[in-house]
Amino acid sequence: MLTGIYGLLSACFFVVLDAVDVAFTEASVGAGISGLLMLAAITITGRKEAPKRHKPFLALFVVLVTGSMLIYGTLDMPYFGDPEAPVHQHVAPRYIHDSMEEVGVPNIVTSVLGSYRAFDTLGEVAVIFTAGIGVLSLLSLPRRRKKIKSEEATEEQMHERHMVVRIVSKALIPFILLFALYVQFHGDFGPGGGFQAGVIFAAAIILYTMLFGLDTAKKVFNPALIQLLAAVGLLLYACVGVVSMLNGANFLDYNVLADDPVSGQHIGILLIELGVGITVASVMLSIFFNFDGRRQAQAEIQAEKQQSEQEQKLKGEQDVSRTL
Amino acid sequence: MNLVIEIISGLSLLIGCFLCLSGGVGMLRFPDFYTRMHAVSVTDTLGACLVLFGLMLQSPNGLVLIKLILILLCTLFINPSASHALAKAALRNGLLPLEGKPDNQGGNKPSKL
Amino acid sequence: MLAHLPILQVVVPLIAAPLCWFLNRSKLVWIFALIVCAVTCVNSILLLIEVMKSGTIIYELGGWEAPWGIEYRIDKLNAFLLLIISTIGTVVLFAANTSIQKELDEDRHTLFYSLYLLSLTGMFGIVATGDAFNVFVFLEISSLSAYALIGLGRDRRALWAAYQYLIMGTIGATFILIGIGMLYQMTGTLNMSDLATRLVDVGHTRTVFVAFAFLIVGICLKLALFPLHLWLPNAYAYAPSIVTAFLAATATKVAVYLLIRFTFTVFGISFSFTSLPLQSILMVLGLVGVFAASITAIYQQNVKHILAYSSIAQVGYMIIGYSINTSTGVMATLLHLFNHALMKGGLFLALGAVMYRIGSVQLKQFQGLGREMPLTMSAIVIGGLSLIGVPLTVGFVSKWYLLVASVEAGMWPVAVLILLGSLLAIVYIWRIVEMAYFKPPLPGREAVKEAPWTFLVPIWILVFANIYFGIDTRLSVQVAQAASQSLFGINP
Amino acid sequence: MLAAATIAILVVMLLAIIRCIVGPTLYDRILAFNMFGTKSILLISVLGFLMGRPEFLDIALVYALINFISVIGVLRYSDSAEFKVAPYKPHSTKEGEE
Amino acid sequence: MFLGLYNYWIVVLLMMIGFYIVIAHGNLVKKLVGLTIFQTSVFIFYITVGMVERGSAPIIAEGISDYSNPLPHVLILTAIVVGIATTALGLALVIRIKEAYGCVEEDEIQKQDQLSEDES
Repeated sequence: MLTGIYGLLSACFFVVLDAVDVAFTEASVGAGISGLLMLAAITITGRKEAPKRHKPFLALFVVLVTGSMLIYGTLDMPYFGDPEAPVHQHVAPRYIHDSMEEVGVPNIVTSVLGSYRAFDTLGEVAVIFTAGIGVLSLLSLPRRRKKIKSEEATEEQMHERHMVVRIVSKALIPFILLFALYVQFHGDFGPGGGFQAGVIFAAAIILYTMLFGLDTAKKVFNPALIQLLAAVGLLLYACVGVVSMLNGANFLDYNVLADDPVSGQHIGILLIELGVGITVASVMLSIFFNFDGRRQAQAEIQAEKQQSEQEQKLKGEQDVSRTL
Repeated sequence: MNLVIEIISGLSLLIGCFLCLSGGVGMLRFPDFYTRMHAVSVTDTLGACLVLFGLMLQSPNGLVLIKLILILLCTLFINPSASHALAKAALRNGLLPLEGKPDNQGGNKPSKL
Repeated sequence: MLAHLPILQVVVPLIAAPLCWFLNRSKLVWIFALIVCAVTCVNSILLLIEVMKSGTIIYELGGWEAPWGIEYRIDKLNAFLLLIISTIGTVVLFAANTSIQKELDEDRHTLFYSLYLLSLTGMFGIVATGDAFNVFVFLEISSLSAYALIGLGRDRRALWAAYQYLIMGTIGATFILIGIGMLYQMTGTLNMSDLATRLVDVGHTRTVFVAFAFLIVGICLKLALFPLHLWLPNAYAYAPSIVTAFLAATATKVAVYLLIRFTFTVFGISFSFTSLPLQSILMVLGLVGVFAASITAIYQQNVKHILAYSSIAQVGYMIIGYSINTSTGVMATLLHLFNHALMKGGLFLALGAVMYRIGSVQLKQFQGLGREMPLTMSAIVIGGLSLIGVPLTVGFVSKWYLLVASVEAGMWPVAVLILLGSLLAIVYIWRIVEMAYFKPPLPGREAVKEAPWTFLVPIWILVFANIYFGIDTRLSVQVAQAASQSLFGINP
Repeated sequence: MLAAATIAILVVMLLAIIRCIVGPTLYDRILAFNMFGTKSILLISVLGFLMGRPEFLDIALVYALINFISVIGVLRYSDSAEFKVAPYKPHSTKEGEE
Repeated sequence: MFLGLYNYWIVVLLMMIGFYIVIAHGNLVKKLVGLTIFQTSVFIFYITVGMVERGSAPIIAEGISDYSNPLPHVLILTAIVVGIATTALGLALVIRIKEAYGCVEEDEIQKQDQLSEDES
């Protein structure tokens, strides 16, 4: 079951060969966040799956039809890596040749993402925000009562068990956060940008959560504040657009943000990347918190159930269990 | 001087790769989890260090060098502690080492390979 | 500010969605969201006027010209759609506060409004944009929020329905993504009008053909066209009533719009209808959909299910009109878009009112409601009549044009089948009416009061619109005609 | 030299994947996964040099961190009850009989 | 002639594996895993399209004139985000389903639904 998740890893690999920025994202998302989320979900839902499945023929048929359609479609495609393909002739050359003068950012991906197609990115932030709200609306728990003592004890135990890891991570976490900031602000020049930085940031805090327990983490990073930050990030992005609109240009036209178009573009891209980073980090965190919160709540219920069951069992079957 | 650096870098890459390979083979061939772990974690760390060291010698500028050093540090930190945590978790959850004579192996079927 | 109308349409609800966080009181958020919706509604009216007056509006986002940046291209078709969506969004939202008091937990209210606004944003974005990839992004906004909204339903089956919708919807979206990718690969551009001009050269290639097929299948998944409709009934039945009313009235319409946009504007009529036997396939599917869904609807016990299946049938009608492939046919489709939004919005809202009072929409529970909730029930009756296509209601207008179009195109059998399909609608509507008016109240149930005014007002707005546009057809017909003619390149 | 290194690393990665799929216990899989991660870091760095664009190193760094986090994640969740069910015990049964 | 297309075929293969998992598997989590694979393979397809022979990563540097096409990268960045958002939401739904139905198998859920339908 778990191997399914690791399949993502190999998928990353194809990407690495082509595109730096995408590889970056895929590395942090595919291998990191989505794997963690799946793990958290699997712990709740259980690892077992039904052994058999009765009628895969229809599915197989659909898949075969779709697949052969696709193969059929590939026959007329331009060859892999062909520089004469229409893709490289029509729109892209302008990005490659002129973006340096027009936007002034060496990383072309960033300049396309942040300026030429900034509205797509706004949509992307909105998608993430939607997912955050959606998860929240599905999973958020009402304020919980104080935790049971025994649960806390096991958490405590957990720390003791992971002594080495904990110390290492303690040293690593600030470094990861710092690295996230580097990715955030270095996105103009190298691979990176708001999204990747946000994910890395969130990953660092998730690491913290995993080692020190959800409640400790919630004390440090207040969930309400995180949710607010998600909104702030999206607003920041949209407001950059509105400001440029108020300055008399079109929505998300950064040229008017400063006296000189290129520095205006710089300011604009910086701000929106910041917005992206904030939203992504906080949404990822709040999703993870909610997943983990559910898990904990379930674990508590189960623990209570088990306790009562065990008490009953213990009376009768003590010696039997020992021989086992 | 340049030649010396080239040779050293090539050598360390070579040794590193050899170590990695042996680790990989070990992971595949060793009978149970703990021996596999031993094979992997020991060779992995050293192999990675050597490869990175070899790359460092070839690095064109300072920033690349620094990044390589950072990666090296990361591996040095992370690999052993991850292995440690893994071994501990395995032990705690009732995975016992394979003990005793090799001829015991057949009956247990620890792995297909 | 007038020049910024196209973008304001999308950005206003987008900005408002996170702002909902900051107002933490349910009622306050409701008022805020209502104001926002009203603003978008006014905005869309202005846009429509502007478009009718001066033709297509082009808005370049970020100041980058078209194939490099993203542009918004508002022509008559989009403006019409924007108007439908924003109006329905506003009217339905009016009843939201009352409805979700009963159907949602207190702490979910803010989230609900946020999601609602985001969903609205997504639909506006899909409709307004002139960029193929942008369509995908906004499609995902609207569908993600729709999944979450459906998942909010109290019934546990809502979760399962939402999950099914999520899987189907994502497969659909991914298919669309594949299609867009192939188009991009063959032309090197993502802008719709640019695609249209550049596709002429590569139209014969197999890749474009496959891309077209994938786009159509993906859109049809979203559209809930007959064999791909399985996600729809449960999703509509178990979602909170407001969500059902909103989605039923808008979501499939947006998909129909996409279908029209891609086939007519991007691929061009000649390609779309010659490379594939699209016309006959869609025609058959539409007809089968009408009959299968109507017959299934007759056997349902849950009124929401009945109406959901009827929605699938109505989608069938729209597809029939579309696949006739004449200006009149497409006009009938557009009219039906508008009319169906009015009918289904009103009907599902009325069901929401019933849900509010009784807490269930099982057909059995409707017994004797005609006397207890006269206003709500008469609204259901009028809506139902409109669904059947009785003269003096909007349903008649669109069915009429549909018939005219099929007769014009010489498809007599189709016309007959459409009439037969309408007869089936009579049966399932009659079941509701019979229960409500000709059966005594269910024994053991407490007396039910009429729905609160927050429900009645929007319901009756929609019902009056149903009648008004059934009698005075000038406005809707004029706009639909202009839009469809511009698609066919006829200058009026 | 670099190309040879790349090939060697790819081979090791293949071995790791085999172990990942075969590996009888969860821990074997995690181990293989961890190793896979380390190797991919190396591969990315070497590839960066091979292609003359050492910008790739950032990704390697991310990978190193993410790899660690996911291993810890798996371990953390493996402590939960679900994963404790029927642990693979190579010897316990036999010795118990003896 | 087919050598130039092998990449696409691998992508198609991956796509179909993912697609098959989505429609044929009964386990809800697995369906989501399949969905992720499906989407990822589409991403790979886009990136493949943007690849230029002898091209380099699209970060402007001195001495390099051939860059691979940045536009697909941008699109895919966006699409990845969309993908993770979908996955997260799907997982949240699965968790709720598990709590409500006590299982995550398609057949089982449908059986339970049928039962409750019959009761009402």
